Amino acid sequence: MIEAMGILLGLGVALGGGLGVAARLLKVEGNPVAAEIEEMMPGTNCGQCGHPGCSAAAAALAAGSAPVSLCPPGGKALASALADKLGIVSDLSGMADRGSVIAFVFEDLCIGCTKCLKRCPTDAIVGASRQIHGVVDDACTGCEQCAEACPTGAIVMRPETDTLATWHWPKPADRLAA
Amino acid sequence: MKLFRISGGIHPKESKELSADRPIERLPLASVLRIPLQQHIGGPAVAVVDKGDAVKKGQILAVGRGMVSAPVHAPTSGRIVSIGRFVAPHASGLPGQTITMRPDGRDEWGELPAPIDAFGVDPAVIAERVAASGIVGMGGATFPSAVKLNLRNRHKLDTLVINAAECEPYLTCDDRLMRERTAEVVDGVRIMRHGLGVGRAIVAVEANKPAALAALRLAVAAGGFADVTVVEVPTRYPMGSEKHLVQTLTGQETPARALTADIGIVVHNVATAFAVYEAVRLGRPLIARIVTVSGGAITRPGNFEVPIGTPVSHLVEQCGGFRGTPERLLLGGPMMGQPLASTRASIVKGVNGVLALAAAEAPTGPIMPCIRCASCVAACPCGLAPFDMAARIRKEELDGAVRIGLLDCIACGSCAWVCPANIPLVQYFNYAKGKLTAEQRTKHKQEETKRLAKFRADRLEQQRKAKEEAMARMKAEREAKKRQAEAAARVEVEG
Amino acid sequence: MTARGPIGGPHTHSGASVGRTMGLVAVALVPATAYGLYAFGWPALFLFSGTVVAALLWEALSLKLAGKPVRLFLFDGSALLTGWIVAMTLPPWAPWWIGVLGAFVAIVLGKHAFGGLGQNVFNPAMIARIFLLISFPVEMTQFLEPRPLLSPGAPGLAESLAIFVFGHAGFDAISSASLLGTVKTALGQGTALPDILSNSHGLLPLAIGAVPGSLGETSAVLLVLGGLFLLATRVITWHAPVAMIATMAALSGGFHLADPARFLDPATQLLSGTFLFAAFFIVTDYVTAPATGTGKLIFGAGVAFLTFVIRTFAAYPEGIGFAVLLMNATVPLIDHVVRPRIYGRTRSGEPIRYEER
Amino acid sequence: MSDDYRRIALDGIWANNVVFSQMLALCPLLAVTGTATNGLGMGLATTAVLIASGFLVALLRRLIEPEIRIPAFVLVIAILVTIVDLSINAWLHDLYKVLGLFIPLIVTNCVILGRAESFASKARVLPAMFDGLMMGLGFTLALVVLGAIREILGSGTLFANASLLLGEHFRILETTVIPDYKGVLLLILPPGGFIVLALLLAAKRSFELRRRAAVGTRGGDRDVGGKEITI
Amino acid sequence: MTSTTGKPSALARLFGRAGKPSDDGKPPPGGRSPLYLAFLLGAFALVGAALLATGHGATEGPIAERMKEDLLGSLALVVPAELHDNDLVHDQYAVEAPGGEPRTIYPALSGGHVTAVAYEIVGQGYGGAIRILMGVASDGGLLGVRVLQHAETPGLGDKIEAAKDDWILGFFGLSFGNPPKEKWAVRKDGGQFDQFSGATITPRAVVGAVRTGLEFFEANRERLTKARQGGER
Repeated sequence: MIEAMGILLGLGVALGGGLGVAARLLKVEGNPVAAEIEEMMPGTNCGQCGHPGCSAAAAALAAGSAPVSLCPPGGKALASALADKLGIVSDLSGMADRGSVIAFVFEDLCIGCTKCLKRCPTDAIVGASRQIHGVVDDACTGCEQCAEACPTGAIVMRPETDTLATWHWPKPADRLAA
Repeated sequence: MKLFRISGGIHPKESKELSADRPIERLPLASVLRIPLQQHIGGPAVAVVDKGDAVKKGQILAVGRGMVSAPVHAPTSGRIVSIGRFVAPHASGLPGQTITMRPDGRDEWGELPAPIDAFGVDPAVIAERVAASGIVGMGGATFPSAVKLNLRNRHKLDTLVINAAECEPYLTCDDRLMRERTAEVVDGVRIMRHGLGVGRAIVAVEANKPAALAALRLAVAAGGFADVTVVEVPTRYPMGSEKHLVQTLTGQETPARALTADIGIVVHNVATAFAVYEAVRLGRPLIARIVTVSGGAITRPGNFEVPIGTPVSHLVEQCGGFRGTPERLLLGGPMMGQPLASTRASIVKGVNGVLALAAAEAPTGPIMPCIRCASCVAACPCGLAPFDMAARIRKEELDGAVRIGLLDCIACGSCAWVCPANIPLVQYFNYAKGKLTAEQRTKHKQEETKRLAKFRADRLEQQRKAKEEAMARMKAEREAKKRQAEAAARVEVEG
Repeated sequence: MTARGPIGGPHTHSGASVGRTMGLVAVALVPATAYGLYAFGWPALFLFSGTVVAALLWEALSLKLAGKPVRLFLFDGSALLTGWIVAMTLPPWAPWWIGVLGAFVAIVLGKHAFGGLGQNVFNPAMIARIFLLISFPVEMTQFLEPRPLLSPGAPGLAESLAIFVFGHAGFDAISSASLLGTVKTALGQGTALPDILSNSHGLLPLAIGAVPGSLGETSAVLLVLGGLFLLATRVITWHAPVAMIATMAALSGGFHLADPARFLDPATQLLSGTFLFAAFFIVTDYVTAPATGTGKLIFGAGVAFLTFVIRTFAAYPEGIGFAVLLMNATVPLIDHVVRPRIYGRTRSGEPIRYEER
Repeated sequence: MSDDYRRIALDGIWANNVVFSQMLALCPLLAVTGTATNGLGMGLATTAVLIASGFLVALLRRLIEPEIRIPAFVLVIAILVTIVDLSINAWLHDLYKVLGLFIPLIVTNCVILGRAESFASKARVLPAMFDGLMMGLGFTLALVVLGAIREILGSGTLFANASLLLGEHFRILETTVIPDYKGVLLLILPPGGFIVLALLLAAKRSFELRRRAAVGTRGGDRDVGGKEITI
Repeated sequence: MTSTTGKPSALARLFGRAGKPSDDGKPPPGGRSPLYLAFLLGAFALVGAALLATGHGATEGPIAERMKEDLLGSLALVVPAELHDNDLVHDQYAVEAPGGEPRTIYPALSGGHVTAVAYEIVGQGYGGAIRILMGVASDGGLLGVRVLQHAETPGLGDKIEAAKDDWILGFFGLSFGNPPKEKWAVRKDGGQFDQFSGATITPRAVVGAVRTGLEFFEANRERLTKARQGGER
């Protein structure tokens, strides 16, 4: 009996000590997932998610304190990619798949105030004071900062449409629509 | 000549008899011609004429932009009506930049470049003329031909292969061209051989075109051309695939992700050879091509020499219109041709056929689940497992599909043709390839965005710093001034 | 031209269809089935039709539950074939509920639980066979000597109906084990093989099918005939059957030479039990076999190997069902490892290299 | 507070059911559910261990350092199970004859470690025990349902030998559902367990999908912290 | 243990506290010292072992009691209670069986005379060993045969269980001579015992085992039936 108790005690001591040492030696600094998530974010620090920048949002995601659907510019595609990354089974069906949008300036309404220029995180709006502004489509991320800043409502977000260069074959309808 | 076997492949119903005996006809000009600026792979051409300009036949309308591009010429004389977006001859039916002209009916040639003494000049001169004439691969690939001729600069080449297999069912335009303009074709082949800087040319024709074979052989023998060999290759789809044709002729497989030029061979289409003949010998740019109009829903099938820019509707009208409602309307052959969104779209340089298929000719069976019969594996000329790739794509596992060879697929359609379940395999592959490209584009854009965002942040930071420095400097100056003033005052006091 | 967007190519088709393929397999099954129905009389006919009808009903029910178009799938021939093959593997005088339950297991558990046509990992008919064999060892191992239709000693219509509905009272009295079963039992008692075989049927009855056995599996000659028909019409390829027959012949031949008193000769191994039926109609099932020729060779050889091992060394006299199911489980692996060589690439997937020119 | 308990109860019995949602503890599940009685016995024994381990782990949670928590939990559970095993053998011997082989299996039953790790180690004593009770009842429910289906289809009886487990009063539970039944042998064997479990899972999924469709999908951000524990 | 330079030494990194405890009393981010953890887990183990020891002590007696009851229960099925007035388990002894292994014999005594013996035999069935308990009256007649443990195919071979089929009860009263020794085989092998539907191997194994059990009794009749004093070992 004493023998058995001794063996258990010994095992406990040895394993406890071993685990303590292992915990010290194999400690992982920081959270590698957060860095990987940050890679996936748009990187414009637009702030629409409510976090101060993409890196803070990534940290919140990694900690599980933010929903994967937090990033409007990333849209549904980013949300499902994040869900995959974090191993979360998430119902994104309610999330509108708005596709990608880009800003468009109504020339009639633009007064050339340059407010949008200053807000754009990617310098995608060109123009100067008292001149009608234009959007560089390729640089626009659809973050809507400019639309918010515009005092005359001259900026709207428009879905990016297919062109001959960007069109590709749609996926065949999942079999047997009948 | 010893031929080699290729694996896979199919024997679809040829249906060439509908138009094979119809000689090439010229049709009345359409009342309006719409000439897309992108008729080739590469950068679109840029218009050099304006709305309202009068142009002569053969006059340049738009110039190529970039290394891989091709110019566009006026198919006839007339007036430019507009330059703008118009429905493109493309499956999507989306609009593309198009020059619209109204022919004046006089069909007057403009000033043409002088003919070239084909065999007396440097090969570079021929390539230059081919480029200036706007010649692109006319088998459907539409790759600028001059770029391919210039491969001699970077690769060690030994053979020019002329692809006259015409393995697509229904199409007979190359067949008719070889039979009716044999001498010109052979001359074009020899010019290209010279332009490519190689010693021999092989013209490969499928066995189902005996008349064309005989005509070519006669012309070669009559001319005593030792540098041209006419070869009969077996009738088997997709014999016209460039890599498979080369393997049939030489036994050599082109390595994956490489060009046939890597094994010393360049392949050109036979219709391209004719265009090269016209450009070099007559100075005429590529402004018309032979098109087969066929299919069970066409009243009068035939082969026609069609000016580039002719609306499909005009062509169909001239053939007596549709017989019943066509089930499918296609540009090109039934295997790899593209569905046509609108008959208002025009004939362009790469269109070798207009098909209107009746319901009995098109696949209409219901799409069933895959039963893994592996017919597609046996039919695939590229050694792929199409059913597996499609299953992965269906589940959006695009990377998985790439791993098992999606990018090695030539979209020949053999797999879908044999599929007992009528699964649209090719569309799955096209979708996946397109989606991957789009993803690449998005990723590129995202990187670009990050760069821009960082650039802006740095700039703001710099501005802030500059401002601070300026403030500090101003402050220092102010203080210095103050000190000076004080010192001066002191001096004054002391003084 | 339609609102759904463009239709992708190719815009012509070979005309092959699932229904046509299934129809050809059914034609190939006809001779062996007809012989089985003749040899075992009315009860076999009742069992056969009962099983096939049950298979179709289960299929219709499953399709309805799964929300798939019933009409389209019900008549694609796959359920008919599955029911047909299940019936062929049953003891000919088994009662109705064996057939109905077998059809249920094959169609509902073996096929639709996996997602329906084309999705099942295991051969549905073999799942049904194994399920029944394990669940009802008595009913599933009672065979009888053929009693051809209208011959003296064959049961009449009314009596046959009674056998079909209630099972056969006093079945023990007339039942007889299959050859493999007899051999297994006798070997277990320590009797030498030649003594066992001396008072059993010869090879000729085995080939013709005049022996006790499952409804549709007894006539080797007719099964091979059906198989050759399938080969000729290119419904199946030669790989799996040839690999299976060759492996079994080689294995049993080797062992038989080493110890004729313990191991059956190759001819008996090939001709008895389900072997030839499986070689032409089971291992050639598209859904549950590998896609490439090499893969099919491995698959067929594996089935034969496992069959030999189970028949010879394990508890069950007939091992085909287990062998097929075990090899079915390896098919995804085989398909993953054995791929056709991609054009322009080496077997390992690297682009081909030519020496510097 | 009562809301919390309601949630724990719902989680344990239905929404986060050990078997039907978490897919844990399949080994004892398939081994013992040849009859409903065996399932009931195993379920009750597991419930007892779950409650006790919940109590102990919650009690000791401040003492147990994160580095050694897994061995500590295992130790607690192993000791509990061994004592239960010995006690049943000594004082409920007839039950031991039925379940004897399976009681030690409870040690390796991942549910117990799973609840210790994911719930009891973060909760106060009372909720932890309540969670143990509800998870245990959910597990018992699953075992009994599975056992009942396998028993009825496999041997035509229901709650055979219940008197051995629960005492003579419960002999009335023992029923012969289908007289003169041949029995579908495969269902009593482990493969039958897999088949019936799969069908039950399918039924639950289909029920939930239908209910969700009836309620209408709410879009959303409900995924926060919704990670399933998959030990 | 932290060295004075402010940078912890390697030893300190292993065994010391990695950092200062934070204000709220939670352990520092580096975790507890391995020595402390060793002590903690050791303490757990010790307490657990003590609990187990107590549990074992409390149940040891009752468990042994239950085991004996089980055995007695089985023995009662093959040796009727009216044939003996002794404790069969208590009076057990061993006799060498063919093959040299000891076989435990449970003698039934009535007034000091052996009225019957019970012992266990093993037959090789379809699914491995079949453990059988048999009781033999002193005149060589079978009092009862029961299967203790087997792994025969359920539904086929398990009809040898008394709970499933009456077959095993058919041995009652039989002996060598009734039927004659050469008839001790299943019908298929020319004997007089029924096999049941679909299975021959299992009944054959049981009949064969009982037969060897009777042979054992015959060979050792003298020793087995000699009167013994209770408690003789």
